[in-house]
Amino acid sequence: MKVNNMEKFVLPKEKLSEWINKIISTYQVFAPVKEEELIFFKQIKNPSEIDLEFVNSAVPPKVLLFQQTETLFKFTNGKNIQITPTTSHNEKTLIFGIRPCDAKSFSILDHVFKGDYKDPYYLTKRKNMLLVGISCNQPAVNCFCTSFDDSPTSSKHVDVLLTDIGDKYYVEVQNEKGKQLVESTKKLFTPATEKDSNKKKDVEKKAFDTITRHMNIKNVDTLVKKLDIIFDAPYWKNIAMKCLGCGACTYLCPTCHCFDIQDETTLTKGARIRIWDSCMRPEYTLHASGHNPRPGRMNRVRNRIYHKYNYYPKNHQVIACVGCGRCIDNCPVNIDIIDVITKTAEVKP
Amino acid sequence: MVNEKQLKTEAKKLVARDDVKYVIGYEKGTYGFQVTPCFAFTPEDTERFIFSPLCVHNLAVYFMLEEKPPLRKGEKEDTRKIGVVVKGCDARAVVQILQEKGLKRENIVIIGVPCTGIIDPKKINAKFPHQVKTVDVKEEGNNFVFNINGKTHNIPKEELLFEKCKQCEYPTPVISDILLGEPIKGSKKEEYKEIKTLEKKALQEKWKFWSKEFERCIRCYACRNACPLCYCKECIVDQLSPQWIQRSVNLSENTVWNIIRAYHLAGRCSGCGECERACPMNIPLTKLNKKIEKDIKELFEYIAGLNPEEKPLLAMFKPNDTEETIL
Amino acid sequence: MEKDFEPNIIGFLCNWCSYAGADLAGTSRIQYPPNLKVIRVMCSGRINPIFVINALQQGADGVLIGGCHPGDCHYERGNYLARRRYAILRELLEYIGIDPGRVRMTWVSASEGKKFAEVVKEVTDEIRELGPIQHFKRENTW
Amino acid sequence: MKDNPYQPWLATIDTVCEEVGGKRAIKTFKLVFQDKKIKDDFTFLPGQCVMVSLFGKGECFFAISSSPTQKGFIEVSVMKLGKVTSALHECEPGDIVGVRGPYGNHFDVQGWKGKNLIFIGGGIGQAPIRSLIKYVVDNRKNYGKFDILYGARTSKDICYTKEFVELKTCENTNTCLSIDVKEDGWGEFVGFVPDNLMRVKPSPKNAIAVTCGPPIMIKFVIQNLLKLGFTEDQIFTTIEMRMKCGIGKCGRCNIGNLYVCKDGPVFSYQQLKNIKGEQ
Repeated sequence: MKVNNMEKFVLPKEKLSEWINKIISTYQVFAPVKEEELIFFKQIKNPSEIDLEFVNSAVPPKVLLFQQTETLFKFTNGKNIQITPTTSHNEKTLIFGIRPCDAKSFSILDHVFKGDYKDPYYLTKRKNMLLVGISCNQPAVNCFCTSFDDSPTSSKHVDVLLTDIGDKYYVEVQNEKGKQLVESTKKLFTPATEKDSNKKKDVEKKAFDTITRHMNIKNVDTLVKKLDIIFDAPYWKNIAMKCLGCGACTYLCPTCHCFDIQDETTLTKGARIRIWDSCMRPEYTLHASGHNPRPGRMNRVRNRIYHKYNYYPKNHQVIACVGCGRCIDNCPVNIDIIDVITKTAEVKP
Repeated sequence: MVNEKQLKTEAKKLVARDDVKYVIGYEKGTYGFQVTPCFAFTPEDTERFIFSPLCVHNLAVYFMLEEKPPLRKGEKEDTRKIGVVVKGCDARAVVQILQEKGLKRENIVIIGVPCTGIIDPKKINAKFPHQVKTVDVKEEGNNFVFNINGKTHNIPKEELLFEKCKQCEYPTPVISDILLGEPIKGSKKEEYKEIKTLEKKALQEKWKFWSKEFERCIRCYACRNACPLCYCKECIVDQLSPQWIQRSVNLSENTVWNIIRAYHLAGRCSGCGECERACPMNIPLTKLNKKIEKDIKELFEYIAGLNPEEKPLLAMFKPNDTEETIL
Repeated sequence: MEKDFEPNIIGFLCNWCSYAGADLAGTSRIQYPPNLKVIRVMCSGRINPIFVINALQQGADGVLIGGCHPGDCHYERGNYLARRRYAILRELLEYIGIDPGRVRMTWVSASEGKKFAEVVKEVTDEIRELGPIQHFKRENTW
Repeated sequence: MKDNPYQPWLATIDTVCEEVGGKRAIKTFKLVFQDKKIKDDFTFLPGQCVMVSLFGKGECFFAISSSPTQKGFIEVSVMKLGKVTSALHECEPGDIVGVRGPYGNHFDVQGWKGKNLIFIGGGIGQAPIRSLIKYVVDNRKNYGKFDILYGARTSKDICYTKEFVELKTCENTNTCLSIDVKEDGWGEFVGFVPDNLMRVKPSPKNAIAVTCGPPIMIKFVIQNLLKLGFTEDQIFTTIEMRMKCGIGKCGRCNIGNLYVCKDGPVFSYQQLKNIKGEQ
């Protein structure tokens, strides 16, 4: 799928609405919309609804692929049970304005939902989804995507990336899917000049410099090994003392994928639904017998961090963190993952 | 504001005591205007203690989070006390827990801090959005003084204070073993202005307002966990049989969750506002809690969290309670 | 509003007074609207607010709580406690935007069959006027 | 494999056998798939598990307790504990449940050919071992000596009583039962399973030990096996966890980076010792 010669264009800012209007006619478009000072990815009908003055959306866009409540199938209740599968989502969708870090989270989640057993709900949506990203010109205080060799203006995980370079957008087409999208509205775009690409480089450099917080990861393997050694260190207990176990970090994490499955019924019908769950709750692992393999907050906090920085790299060779900073922003007691991981360097087993 | 030196000395003395397990206070956070809870197990740990108008957390919640793993053979229960630094509103939460017998008085030591108002993190972060280095704040008269990157900023208190602090009636802890500094007499009056405005709106307007708020709820239950008074062994949302509140996240279930959460705090909520601060979706939960607080004040002349000997509001009655709406 | 809307009302009636009152209304052949679906509870103090909210959520257009007159509670204080809870719940629901007429409470003793019928009629009429509940009804969209 | 791994096949409860009564009752359910093709094609190996769902109540992960050599049905043994299992205990023959699977890994019945096998079970933990025993007994000529140890709290708590009686007549097989507390009329060992193991003293030579039961029992059985000279890779156990998806996605059954539903439930002691994680 990769197009070797990545094509670059520019799109004048005043033509953005026109372009989006064209896209809306063929795709269900989800874009950042402001609501009560927070940004959400919502389906839009009109380009004027879009608000690009944001860093991170309140809820990560994973919600569009891995919905908070998903009906797995329906059944009739009672003696004669019949299962009706839910109709699959075949609508063509497009996320406009996704940040490079959130787009990366999709690539990370793919590992889980592909795997040995293919998850049809996630994968059909993923297959029919185009990602038009927007570079992060002004990363926020807790952004640290650069700690994972990534860039706030990276086009690696999107199909098309726009970068605001003043009066126009610098458009990078990442793959065949993106090429088709741009091709169909070619009139609006003009090929980028060298001046434009230099401007993009300036934007990238500026964005890099804005990111002042860094997680100290020299090498993924070293970190994995280090975490293996300090698994039993009292360090984790000290961190977890503060934790309220509220689960906001997991719900807002773009790579957290844990879920619960429940049956909901009325007298005659029912459905099996899948809802987000959080490993920060004691009920999450509680056995019916009363035994709990992760009984303390320490176990749960450690599991969350290890899942991202140890287990995930072991299984899929990638750290399950994109550096969006949502968990840091939203932790009510300032458990700061940058701090937690950076300090592990000094922890003794 | 409190003398930090005195706080450290008192905390140090406290931790050094044999019958005290640890003391919970505040320390500097990892960035910007963050302050974070600090657990002091040794006298040296108390060196990190601070107290500033940035200390938002209600530390009383940690009493209820104390984990008691099952005792091993021959092991004795650790009955040592836990010390905690509390502000006015936090102290009322402690009183309320004591009133409900969720805690034993002899198991806790309270360091009371007369509070002159706390800065709303949302407001200060909006003012200085890209502040990485931790910042010190001082209080001078009616201003907060920040020293940011060598520049001094004087900002009027009114601009930054939590709404709850502007109407705080109990700035001095109503309960404490050690009170730092001079008690402050509560001079403000809670007038429930916002609540009254909303009350006066038409039913449809109100529902429009709340349904928009509740629709956003992602049911992370951060509100529940941040609340020192939400300490049920099994929360109603976790209950499976009967499952009163379904797990689906939609307006119906979200509304019920929010109503029930607020209702479970009826006559108990001390108004510390931790639920609203923890909410990542900015749902104005204090508007719900304060409404109930106002009602019980009017209907039953009751204020939560003032007297540990009193009976909880909903566990007692007066023969002449209101009958206005009963058929 | 639909013209011939008939409301669904759930009645939580206490075993010792209101339920007996309803019984008396029946045996005395006093006519009252059939919209009330009765759930017998041992005491009005047993009624957890979630019962009321859940009833509204599952499609009831209104809820009627029946208890013994103050001072007559079989368990001495159950109805007093219920009275407090009800007062707060009613205020809270109104604050959320739900017409307080949908949740009512009444004292009916075992001998007040007539009063029971009157209350049911009054409540039914009022809720019929309000129309079907449109707030947080469980939709089960699946 | 189906397109949708979350959607179960329908199966009918054929028979219900009450193994143990009381508060924590155990019943064995024989399930027959409604779809003939699935009924014929469903294959698994001892140690594997299935997700059994009771529509409207939820799903539970159970080890299959029947043997792959028995065709046309599967059996699961269920202890009454939580919401789903309690509801399952109310079920009668003819009721419909959902089944999806088989999930997880299995005992290496191919690799163990020619070896002596020691089975150590306790309580409901016998379920996966029962599947294995049935399988190896049906392929008796491929394996060496069997030592079967099983313990329960009282004689009334013993599962599969009849089958143990039959096993006693099986050739080259040593079946030893035990109960925890002394009882009148009990002719066999009284004491905990690990103690019974030290009494029987099976030889580690060319042997594989399989154990399953309450965590505390497993812990001491493994200690005693090591004392008897078994090496870490000769000891196998199965692990249970709370599960929701069964296919390694929902995230709750991990021990370190391994998911019990997908990478387990059978682990060698050597593996378990080396994973960093909570069990």
